[in-house]
Amino acid sequence: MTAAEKHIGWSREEMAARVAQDIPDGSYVNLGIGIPELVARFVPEGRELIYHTENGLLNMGPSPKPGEGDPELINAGKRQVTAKPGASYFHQSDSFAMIRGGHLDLCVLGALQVSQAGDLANWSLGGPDDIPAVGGAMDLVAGVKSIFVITQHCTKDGAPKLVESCTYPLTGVRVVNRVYTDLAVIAVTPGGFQLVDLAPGVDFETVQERTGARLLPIRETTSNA
Amino acid sequence: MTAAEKHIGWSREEMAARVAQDIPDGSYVNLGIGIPELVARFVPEGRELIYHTENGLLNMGPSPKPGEGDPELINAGKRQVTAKPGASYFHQSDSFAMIRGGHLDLCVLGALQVSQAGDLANWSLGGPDDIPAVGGAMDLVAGVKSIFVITQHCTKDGAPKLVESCTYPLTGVRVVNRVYTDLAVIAVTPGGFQLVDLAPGVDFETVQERTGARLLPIRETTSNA
Amino acid sequence: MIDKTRANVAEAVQEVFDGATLMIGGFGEAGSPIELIHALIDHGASDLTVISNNCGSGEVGLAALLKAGRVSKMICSFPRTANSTVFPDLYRSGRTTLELVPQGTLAERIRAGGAGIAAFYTPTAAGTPLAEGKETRRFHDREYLLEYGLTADFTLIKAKLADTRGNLIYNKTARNFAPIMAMAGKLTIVQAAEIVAPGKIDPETIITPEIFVDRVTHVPNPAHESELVAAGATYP
Amino acid sequence: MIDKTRANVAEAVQEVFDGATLMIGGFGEAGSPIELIHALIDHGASDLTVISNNCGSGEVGLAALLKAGRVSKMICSFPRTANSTVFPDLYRSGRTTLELVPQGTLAERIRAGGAGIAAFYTPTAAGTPLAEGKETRRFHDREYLLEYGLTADFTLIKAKLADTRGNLIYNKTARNFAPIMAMAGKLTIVQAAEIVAPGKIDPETIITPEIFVDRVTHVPNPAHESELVAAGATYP
Repeated sequence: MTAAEKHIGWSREEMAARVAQDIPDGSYVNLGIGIPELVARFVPEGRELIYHTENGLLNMGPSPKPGEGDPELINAGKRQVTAKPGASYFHQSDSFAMIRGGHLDLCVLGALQVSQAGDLANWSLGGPDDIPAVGGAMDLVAGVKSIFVITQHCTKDGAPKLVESCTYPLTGVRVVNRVYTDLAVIAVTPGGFQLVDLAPGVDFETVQERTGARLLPIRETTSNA
Repeated sequence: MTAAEKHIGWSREEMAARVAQDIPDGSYVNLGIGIPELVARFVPEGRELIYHTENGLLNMGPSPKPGEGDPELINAGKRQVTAKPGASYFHQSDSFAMIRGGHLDLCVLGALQVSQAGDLANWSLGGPDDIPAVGGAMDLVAGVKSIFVITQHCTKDGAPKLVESCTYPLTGVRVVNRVYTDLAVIAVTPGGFQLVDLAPGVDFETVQERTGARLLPIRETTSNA
Repeated sequence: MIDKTRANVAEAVQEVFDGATLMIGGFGEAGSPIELIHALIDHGASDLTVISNNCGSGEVGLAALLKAGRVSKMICSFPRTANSTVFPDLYRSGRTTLELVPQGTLAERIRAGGAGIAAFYTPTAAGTPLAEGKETRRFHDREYLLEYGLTADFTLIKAKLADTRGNLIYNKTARNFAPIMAMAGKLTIVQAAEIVAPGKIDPETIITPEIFVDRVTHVPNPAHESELVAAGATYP
Repeated sequence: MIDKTRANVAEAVQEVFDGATLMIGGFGEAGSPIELIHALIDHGASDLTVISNNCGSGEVGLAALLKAGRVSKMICSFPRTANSTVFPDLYRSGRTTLELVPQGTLAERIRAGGAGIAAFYTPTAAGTPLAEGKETRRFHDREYLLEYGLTADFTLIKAKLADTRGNLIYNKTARNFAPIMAMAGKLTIVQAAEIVAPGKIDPETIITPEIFVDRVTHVPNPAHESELVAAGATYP
């Protein structure tokens, strides 16, 4: 990619804001570590999301003010957070009962690859010398009702992350509902990747070009959110 | 049985006291409804038993004083009880995790029949018009480390309750460790029923006569408590 | 702000439909949501499958729902009680069927349903008549039964204290099945003796987190089943 | 009177034997029983299998136990951390083996072990590399994996408050694995920041009932792993 190309599409913050737009009021949400966490900053006025962190807190609030944190009040990324009014603490088995039992409405996660069938790879590069680490990712994709992925459309090397089938080790099979990238919003449908929205200045052909599988054009009404 | 015969052996209270003698200090205990509940009254001085009731209370205390009860503080027999210092409340899944997970040391239950292999029948007469009801009995015998049965040696009609094999529907297979009757204390061993202790004035022959399976005589040391 | 409160018990149960499966909390009278059950009788839903540890006593609460002919199937561990003739009559006449489940297996099946566990292996009831027709498997030289998770369309439970978002605390042994039934019900309906604003309950002490609760209604002085039965009360 | 207190962390861990399986609480530093782990290092037990969500950071606590060469196998969900090179080195050199388990499956396996459930079917990890070699089965048109209960010879956890009988309360998200590990450990050892007489804790608020606890020792000001790591501390 040239320097000019880098400027097309949404910034990380804009991607997060675009995700936030699509989350209904009152949803119980788990935000993955990294870019997904940004989503909380862009929830539209008048809408309330309830944040779950799988290490055992519902109604998680933002980071504490300096000096006011507790090293034992942390999120799944092991960073200090706060508890909002109405918060509750629970142990791991109850926390993953919430996840696995389908009680969470939505999870936003990062990705290495997403296949056109909705398979997700986001936990391992599969290298022989890598230390494998999975945490709660496989539980989240298996249990949460809707899985949104937020990711750059391509890798730093320009390789597509939306592919016909994943080459990295899978996190889950047929689990992703939507992908939010710097270029577009794409739904995973029975027919494959379906364009839902384009970043300003980006056209269908540009997105198709950078996508490793066939892309269906925007439909008047999409119902796969 | 004649009226005279009824006077041989232990009373219900003496049976309960005999059971209480055999329960080590600090045991976590579940006492079944009825005669087993009497055991709590006869715990020897200086010994502390911790009572679990499967509807969700540990460190259960005796019945409340009149007017001091709470209809929502009850035992498995649905009678009002109290909570001792150190008590805790928990839900049914946690309560039966205690039971099934082997965390209780001992359970004392009544019986319709006990077989020489330790099978217990105590939940149903198996009549076609009976309303079947099992409660927690099958969980208790499956999960608690030691199962003591307290029962009259024979039915009201004089039929033995200790038998070669049970004819009533089973509560559990090979679960009973000891049987405390009005006549004797009997261990269930790999060799069958083994006499451990006799009520005053009762001899081996009397017990054997009223037992529906072969009875092994008292050994110097029995290790099947 | 999330607010799950409903004006009264009638509104709280209005979504229950004919043919629904319901979990109803309580072990005997402790935890039985009598006012919600009575509202359900008024509501009129029928052909219900009810999952509850017992079958009620006298002719109030769960026994009244049975007596009203609304329950086609009971799933429970102990349908007999000292003061009830309602269920025995229905059972013997074949108007209500019974699936008898050991209490711990019932609890575990409900928890599994709420926790996304399809099935599990338990030693309880192996070798007994309640194992008939069930799949068995040996682990470590012991026989276990395969038991399946249970879920319900609706759960009706009673709490001591709720906040408006549905965080719950119970009273003593009234807790019994409520926390796991709240997990396993698609729509969980709560009657609470007291309702407070979010943040008023210490987050360390909440037994049922709000995520498992959908409707909360205020029943400030819930009736005690034993007192109603002793007074010879009937419903409606 | 039941009294499970021990004079110090050394006495609390003295029964741990070579070759034992240990569950150790904590998610990152929250809930990590650092003082008990350090006592275990002093105690000298080796060839341990450790079940814990992570592998510690820096060279204190769990990372120090690993660094001391005492752990032959780790069962965990997330062995990588920002500040740890200890586990990666051991893993790459083959001195410590790893069984990687998804976090929710790890929690459920521990709970199952403590609850007498031999095995269960979970949808987590179906179709992924972590399903390799596992039995699968379809329920309602979805694939599930058979996973087995986990127990341990010893469990080491940290509580905020205990009574002398072993009833426990935790601090915020430090609760994480402790309640279920307490259930699954044959001998559960607790370090508590405060110890009170029985009856001083409201029975409605107790998270771990005494039946799951065997030893309690007082560690009034437990260290925070992140502060130790930031200060470059090592143990011993």
